[in-house]
Amino acid sequence: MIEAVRDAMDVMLLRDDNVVVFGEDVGYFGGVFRCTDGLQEKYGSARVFDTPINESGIVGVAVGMGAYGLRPVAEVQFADYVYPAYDQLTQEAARLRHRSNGQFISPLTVRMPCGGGIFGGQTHSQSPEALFTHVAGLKTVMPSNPYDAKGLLIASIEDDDPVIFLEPKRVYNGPFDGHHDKPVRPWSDHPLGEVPEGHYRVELGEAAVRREGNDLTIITYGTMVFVALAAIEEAGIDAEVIDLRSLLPLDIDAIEASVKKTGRCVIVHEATLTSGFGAELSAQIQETCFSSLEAPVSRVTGWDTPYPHAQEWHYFPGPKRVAAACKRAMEY
Amino acid sequence: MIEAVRDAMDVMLLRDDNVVVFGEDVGYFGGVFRCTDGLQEKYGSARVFDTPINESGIVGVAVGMGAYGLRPVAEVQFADYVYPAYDQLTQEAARLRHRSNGQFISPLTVRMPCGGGIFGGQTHSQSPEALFTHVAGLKTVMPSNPYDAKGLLIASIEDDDPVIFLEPKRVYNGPFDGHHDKPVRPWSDHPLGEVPEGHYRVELGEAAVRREGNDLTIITYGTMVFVALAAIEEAGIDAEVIDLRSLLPLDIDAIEASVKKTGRCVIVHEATLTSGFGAELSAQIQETCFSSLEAPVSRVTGWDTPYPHAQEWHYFPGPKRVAAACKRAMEY
Amino acid sequence: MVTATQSGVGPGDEESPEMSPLRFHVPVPTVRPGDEPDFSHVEIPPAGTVERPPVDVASEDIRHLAHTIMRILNRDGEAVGPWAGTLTDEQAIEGLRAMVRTRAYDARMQMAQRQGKTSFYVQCTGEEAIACAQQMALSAGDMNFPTYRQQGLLLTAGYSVLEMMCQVYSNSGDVLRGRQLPVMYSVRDAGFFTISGNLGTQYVQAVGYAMASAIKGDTAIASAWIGDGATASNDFHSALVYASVYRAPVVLNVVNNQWAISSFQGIASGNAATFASRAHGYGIPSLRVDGNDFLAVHAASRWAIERARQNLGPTLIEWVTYRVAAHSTSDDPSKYRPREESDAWPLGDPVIRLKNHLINRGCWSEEQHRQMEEDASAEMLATAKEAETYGTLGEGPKPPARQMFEGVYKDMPPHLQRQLEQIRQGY
Amino acid sequence: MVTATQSGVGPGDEESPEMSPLRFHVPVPTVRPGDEPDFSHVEIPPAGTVERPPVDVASEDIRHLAHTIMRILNRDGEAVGPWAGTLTDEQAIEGLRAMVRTRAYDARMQMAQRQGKTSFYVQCTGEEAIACAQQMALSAGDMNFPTYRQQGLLLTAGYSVLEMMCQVYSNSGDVLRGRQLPVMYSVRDAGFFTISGNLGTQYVQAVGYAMASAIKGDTAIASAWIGDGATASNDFHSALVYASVYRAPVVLNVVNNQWAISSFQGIASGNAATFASRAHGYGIPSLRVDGNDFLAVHAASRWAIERARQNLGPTLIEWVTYRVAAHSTSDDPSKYRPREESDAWPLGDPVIRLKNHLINRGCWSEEQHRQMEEDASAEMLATAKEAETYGTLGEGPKPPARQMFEGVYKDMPPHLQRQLEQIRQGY
Ligand SMILES: Cc1ncc(C[n+]2csc(CCOP(=O)(O)OP(=O)(O)O)c2C)c(N)n1
Ligand SMILES: Cc1ncc(C[n+]2csc(CCOP(=O)(O)OP(=O)(O)O)c2C)c(N)n1
Ligand SMILES: [Mg+2]
Ligand SMILES: [Mg+2]
Repeated sequence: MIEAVRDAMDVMLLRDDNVVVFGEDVGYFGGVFRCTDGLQEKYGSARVFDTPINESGIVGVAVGMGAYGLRPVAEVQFADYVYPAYDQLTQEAARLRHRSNGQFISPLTVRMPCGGGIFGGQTHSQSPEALFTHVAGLKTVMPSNPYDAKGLLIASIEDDDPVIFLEPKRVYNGPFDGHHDKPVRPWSDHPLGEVPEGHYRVELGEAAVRREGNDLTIITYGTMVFVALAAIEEAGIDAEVIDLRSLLPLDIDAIEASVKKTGRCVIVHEATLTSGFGAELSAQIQETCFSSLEAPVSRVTGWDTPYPHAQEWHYFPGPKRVAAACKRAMEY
Repeated sequence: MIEAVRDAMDVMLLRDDNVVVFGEDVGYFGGVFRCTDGLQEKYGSARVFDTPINESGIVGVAVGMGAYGLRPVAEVQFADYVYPAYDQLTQEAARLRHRSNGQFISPLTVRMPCGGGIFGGQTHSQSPEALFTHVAGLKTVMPSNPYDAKGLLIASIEDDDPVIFLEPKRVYNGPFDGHHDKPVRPWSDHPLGEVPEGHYRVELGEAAVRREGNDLTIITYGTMVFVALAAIEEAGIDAEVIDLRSLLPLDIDAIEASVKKTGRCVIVHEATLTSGFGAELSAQIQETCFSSLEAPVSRVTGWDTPYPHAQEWHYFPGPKRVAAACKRAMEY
Repeated sequence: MVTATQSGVGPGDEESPEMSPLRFHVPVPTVRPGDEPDFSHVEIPPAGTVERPPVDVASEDIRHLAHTIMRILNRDGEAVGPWAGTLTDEQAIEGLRAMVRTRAYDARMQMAQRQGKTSFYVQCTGEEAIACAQQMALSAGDMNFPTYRQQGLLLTAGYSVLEMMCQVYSNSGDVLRGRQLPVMYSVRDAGFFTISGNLGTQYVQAVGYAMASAIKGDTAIASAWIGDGATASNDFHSALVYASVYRAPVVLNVVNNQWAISSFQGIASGNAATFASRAHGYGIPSLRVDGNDFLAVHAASRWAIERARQNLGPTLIEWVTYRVAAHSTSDDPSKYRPREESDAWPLGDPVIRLKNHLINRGCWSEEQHRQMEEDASAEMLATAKEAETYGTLGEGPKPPARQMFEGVYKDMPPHLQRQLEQIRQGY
Repeated sequence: MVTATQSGVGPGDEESPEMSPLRFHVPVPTVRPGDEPDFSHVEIPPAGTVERPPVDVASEDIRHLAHTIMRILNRDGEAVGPWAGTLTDEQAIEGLRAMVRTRAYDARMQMAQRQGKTSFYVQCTGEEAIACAQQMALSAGDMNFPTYRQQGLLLTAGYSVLEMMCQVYSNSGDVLRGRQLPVMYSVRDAGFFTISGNLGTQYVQAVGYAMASAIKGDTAIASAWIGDGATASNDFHSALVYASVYRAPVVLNVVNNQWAISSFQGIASGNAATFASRAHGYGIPSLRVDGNDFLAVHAASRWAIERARQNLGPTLIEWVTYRVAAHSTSDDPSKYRPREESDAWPLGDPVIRLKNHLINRGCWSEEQHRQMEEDASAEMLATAKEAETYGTLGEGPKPPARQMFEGVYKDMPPHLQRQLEQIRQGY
């Protein structure tokens, strides 16, 4: 997925002179996850460059650049470090178009690796998506695989509004299914690891059905897509698995269609439970599918605690927990 | 309610030498809403003082003070300006106890006026509660009236964990019911405006039933409590109105009891809809009361837009909108 | 549990002889309501005494300029010293007009707020020279990132007063569609960035804008604005870091008007150093300038702008001035400072000082000045009347509710379309 | 819509003759992998040449000290100049031991990480003098707010190596119950604040801690730690603002080890000024000191600590040093800097320099030194073995899952009790 992300930036840097890429260690070194490796060499340091360790400043200058007419693609080294930039993102980038009545816009893409599963402890593991979906003016995207990552990132860079682009780092190298004790399967083994050359878009706001099924709908995104798929396969449940891909705009139609079909729904995400994005999904599902629901919409998520280090796999909502929730929903 | 808030700080400054009060314009001037008026004169400038305009620093030094053993009560001038402090609140104050295994704690209270209805535009009107309820380690409180404001603020200051204390500024001067064109009713006219002298607590995590009823449950907090009461009175609906008072910890038992009784539920808050705290409430209610629900849990909230200036009363979820939602729930 | 072993040196080795109790220090202004105004702590060098370095001077060679005040207009209204001479008399008269119109605009809008025609207003009384003179030194295409107290930029740039007033009234003619608080103008074509209510945030955005211009190899520069109080904000630092690292073509203005609502400037500066000197730690050259001296503002602005255009990077300028009016219409300054303080302000009034200079030059008269003031008042009165035909916040036509859903995104996403539909249906 | 009227001066009046295209500037280090190491840009004055001002000196009178490097140990291992003499030979030997133990600890834990016994480790090779010497100058009750590269503080303070290792192993003996990333120690009793993974955040917390001590009229001071890269963070500024305004009794350490992961210090400083000089704009006195000179670190720390204790407020010290090892076990520095760069670092190795000094003093020998190193290695090996009996991240007993729910709040709220119950039931 790292190559796919890099490829998307490469394509856009080549196509559009106004695209610039920057962040901490992003320039000469190519990023601590190597997502920008080689781009500075190819496009020069006026297009791809290192920044000071100040995420607020990274987004602040990106807002100014976007207003000027550039299309900044900024990296925050870990999603856990986006909070200093929270003011610039939510009060500035998100508001610019509205408050200037379109005189100024913020066509930024802010990329950041998110999620746990790499023993990163509380400051290298967080999934802050719900803190962005509450903010009018932002779009929030999280791919689960290389194909989507490239297509969504291109669409995000081309989008004239600010996009929070969350990259679940646990699937950077392969479709992690939650079985942390098993060897990692590489993307080259997986159809979604096949990434077309050149320019293509995966549109924001369109979910993907990863598996059709009849008994139950699992709504998820990011790393949890593969965890969910593993869970139902192991438990032998005929679930429909929806990979949201973009959380805002949300493909509520796809969700509604599936839940109305199955009558049961389990939401899975890695972020903490309370006020997580699963809450919004649950609320909307029971608003739109009330009379079709045969069981309560349930949520399998990270616990309401900081992301622990030693207890990582107790925290992580693995296949067992997902399967158990599915069974509870089925047996309701 | 301003006097009640001030009174709580006064009581605590007197009782506990470790209580300190600070913020922008809080010292000599007594706060732009006058909530700290007279306190510096009474307790001296080592206990009550002005700070530079840097909310991140206000919370940052409060974290250090709390670790030392003080009990800081910090004011953020408007909730709209809390975002620069978001990192210090969510990654530092909220985590200190957990990551040090109790060696260091953050007994801070961070007060801030929130909500609209005063033509404050997008930067003097926001209700950011859901951005705090998603964060493990924080408590989030919002009183709707002077009695609770004083009791909850005392309980918050005495709490050994960090508390986000949101003061709905539209009810500072009276129980505003959403009829902005009518004259303001002062708190002196209202039983909840009667504030006992001295020390008393309203415990965090205990909701109050503001009105008992049978047809429907309205769950709300802050300014919207009075809007909801006005709405059902005008529409002649026999609703139970629950004032949450504290959002986290949440009094899910009170909610569950009421919704199981009425079978219908409308959630009302002023914050924007998507990923607002109403989402979490809706999710929990359908998780706990699924089989009792006779209609979908619905939400009446601010729209998913920045808080506008001229269109303030179109944005504000007034009594008409609340009544309409109640009727829809009743007729479902 | 594991128990501690002791094999280090340990703290406590240092038995400092000085272990007396610490004291907490909070800066206080020299005077408070009831006291005699006192500005004896503001050291004011005579006009014309500060050197004018070449624009390519190294930051370290002009550190002392951050600790003085550059002034051109002396007590007799003469323009003196090496910085003088950047404006012709005609230009100075135009500058005077810009200030006089700004003051008249403020007076009219302040009144309108008092009459209930809008919710909020902010005057810039006493600080007019700063925005007006700097705007004259900027070129088309440059972009200001102003605070709420730089209306002088727009009035000088020749932007429509009618449109400004419609914004203040949040009426049907408001180009910002009623979405923004009064005075939060946005005028791209006049080089005026959309104002945010959040202090400081735009300082670093200005740096980004300037970086973008440099990345593109264009010629536009940016001008960033911040108040003394807001220099404490984090964005001030990030702006200086990024401006310094990328040598961004930006002018970093600090308007030190002595007050931040009720807090005197010592609550931001610690009274320990000048705001101008903040720049030194970033290797950014800085000036400290008499902000009530129109000619000095123009000359210093031009110097900084020239540096930016010549790829010499950012310049920080502290404008020493005084906030004569209340912070805003929500504020009563007599609660925290002596009423007469503004009369005692030693740098005088920028309008009177420039007027006296022009009279001294023989190209202006009291009579002409009175006429200019009357014209400005008349213009503002007439324009306000016209603006009111589009409605006010209190009465008349308003921007429709739909406008709050427009422009949240470029294309309205489905959830906002649903909400717009709901509001239409009276949900 | 309203149309614009034109009655201002307008921008564009200034037809600057200099409208050539702007250029974007990005700082680059002098060398990259493959190049010859080159530190000719680091100006190093001879030892003993920088004056020692009285502790109550005014910030503005010692600005030049931010632009030099204070050093005590000369090339011959002699302690020279006015700063020398703060440590007895016995104390210096203890300091040497602290550094040697720190290096041995690092070697052992680095190895443990390579062996899969933990997930992550950070060495402080080459920077040992800074933490070890400053800890010796602090007193019991003082509080450090360290980064991940200040393990020397704990080793010097005599904290249990066993407990440190159990933390690194996240095992059943970990006092932090496996919750935190390795090296994120927290030891209140040793004056060591709980480390955050978020850079910069704790710099301002240290200021708050110091303010609290002053508010209470106590005697404890705080010592804040930050790296060159993290000075760019916003919290650096807020720390300096608050420290300056309230004259907090705090030592503000900036460890300039030339690198921030792959970014050379110019990406933080713009190569335009020293980190020490950042303090001047806040009126905070600052020093720039040879961080590889144990005696200089001790002397400068003592000076700053004395200032804090005497109510003279904060001091900022830039420690000039070099990060010899990789950033962390996740990093490969040969990708961004010449492999041999650390050998070329002109300030040498702090252990060797102090050793040579002591030998020169006649109170130490190569033989004794070898013995000290062997003892330290043996201690670390034995302690690591003992720690492993409590488990490692890879194997053996671990902190229970329950521990992640404990301590989120003082009392576990109902929703966490429910979740704890769920995890017990295998939800
Ligand atoms: C982030 C933030 N914090 C607080 C405020 C509230 N506030 C508005 S203006 C002001 C004072 C600003 O003072 P200064 O920067 O000196 O500018 P001046 O008003 O003097 O022009 C404050 C505290 C705000 N708008 N934004
Ligand atoms: C807010 C934040 N942003 C980014 C990071 C990722 N990060 C960890 S260490 C580091 C470099 C720090 O460099 P410096 O401050 O010089 O300290 P050093 O590692 O050299 O001791 C970075 C960018 C972080 N931990 N926190
Ligand atoms: Mg001011
Ligand atoms: Mg470093």
